Amino acid sequence: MSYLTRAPIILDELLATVSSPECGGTCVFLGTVRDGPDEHGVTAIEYSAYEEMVEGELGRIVTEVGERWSGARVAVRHRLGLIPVGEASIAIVAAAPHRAHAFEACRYVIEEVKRRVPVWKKELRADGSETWVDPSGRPTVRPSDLPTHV
Amino acid sequence: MSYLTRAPIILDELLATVSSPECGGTCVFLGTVRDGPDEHGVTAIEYSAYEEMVEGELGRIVTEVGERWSGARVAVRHRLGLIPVGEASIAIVAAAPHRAHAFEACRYVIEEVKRRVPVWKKELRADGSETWVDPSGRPTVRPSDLPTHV
Amino acid sequence: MERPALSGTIRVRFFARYAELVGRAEAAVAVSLPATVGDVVRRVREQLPGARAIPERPLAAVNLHHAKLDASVGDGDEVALLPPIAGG
Amino acid sequence: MERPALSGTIRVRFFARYAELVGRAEAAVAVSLPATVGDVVRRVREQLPGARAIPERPLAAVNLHHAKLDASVGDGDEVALLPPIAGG
Repeated sequence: MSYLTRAPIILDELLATVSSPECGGTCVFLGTVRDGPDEHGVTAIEYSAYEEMVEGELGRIVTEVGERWSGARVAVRHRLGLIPVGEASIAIVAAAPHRAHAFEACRYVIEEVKRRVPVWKKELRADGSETWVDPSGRPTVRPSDLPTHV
Repeated sequence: MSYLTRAPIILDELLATVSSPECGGTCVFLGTVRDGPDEHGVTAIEYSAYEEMVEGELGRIVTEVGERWSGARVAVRHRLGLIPVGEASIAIVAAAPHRAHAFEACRYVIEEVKRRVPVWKKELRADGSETWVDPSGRPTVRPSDLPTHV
Repeated sequence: MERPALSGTIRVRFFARYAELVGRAEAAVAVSLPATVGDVVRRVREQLPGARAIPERPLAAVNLHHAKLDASVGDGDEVALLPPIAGG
Repeated sequence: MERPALSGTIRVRFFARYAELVGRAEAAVAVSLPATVGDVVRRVREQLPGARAIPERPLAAVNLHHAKLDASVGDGDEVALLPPIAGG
């Protein structure tokens, strides 16, 4: 199944894919399109991606979760296209026998997504202006931090 | 609104209560009834509570979240009664402008629930046996760790 | 001159396994004042059948707040004896 | 005796703001081999209109994996130039 979708993300579908009688704790992260004080009238965000690489990179991240937290089960969905304020652009679901692992695995996935997964967003404003988001000021990826192409 | 319910928890209702255009990150914790290797054939758990104190204690925890993480919004629902394996006994939803705060606030609530909120569970097994769960071996609450009655 | 000893009535509530041990969900217990939560626990363990199986130092609450055993209680207070918490 | 210089064709892909700057989503670029990602970036910036606005050291991927600028590339490889990542 693809990690990408252009339709609204249905959280219950993701929850169903990770649920298991052995997992007592499930942690979910939802990233939603924001119109906060830093966003100045954003009405929607247009998400685009290097889609083939997103699939590969998210697959690697999911594999890493399985290696680091034995018994953890994780599902991820990233939405692309035009997403209105308030709707989710990403949902991550991590279930584990114990809650600490569920939190850690879920947090790991979103941090790695922000660091490694090639998705871009353009903010659209009510006044018709558009801005590519460059998360400068926040820690951004550097090639030297990433696994080297062999 | 009460923090307690005897009906299945509907996550979308909780998400709706915390959603806000200023909150870009939402973290959810779901605790579900487990039948793992340590549980030996549990079919359901009967949850009971000191209900008036649960309401007060959860209200205090929600207030503490607002004091510690400015701008965070949190919703909690604990289910009581007979809950079958796989269904949620608790749902916590924490939304915040930035994701680190959403994770921290959500984790804070579940840890405080485990420490302070007077709820008990009796495991029911396929063979008809019943056991009150005593989370010994895990850190349990001691009166000296808790706020003193004035 | 000695003042006459005051006494008070405490509403004691039992939950989960403790309610099963004493076979009831609540009791009214008379104590001499001043009194502490610990005094109430001692009276409960002496007076109520089955209550010996409750620990000498259980988790307790007074009027819906967690309380230590040396917390004072007065007439009309509600003292709850709480088995190990297992919520979530 | 010198061996004849080998050359290879690299498929270069552009995304988001970089695709807007060069006005296209991909290009075929010829390089002398051996070559690195950095060599490909230099050829792109020299040859394609608008590509000067791409940084000299952009984030890059080779065949769907993140790669440093000194990673080697060969004939038929896909090199992607990635603006600052902003997913999630």
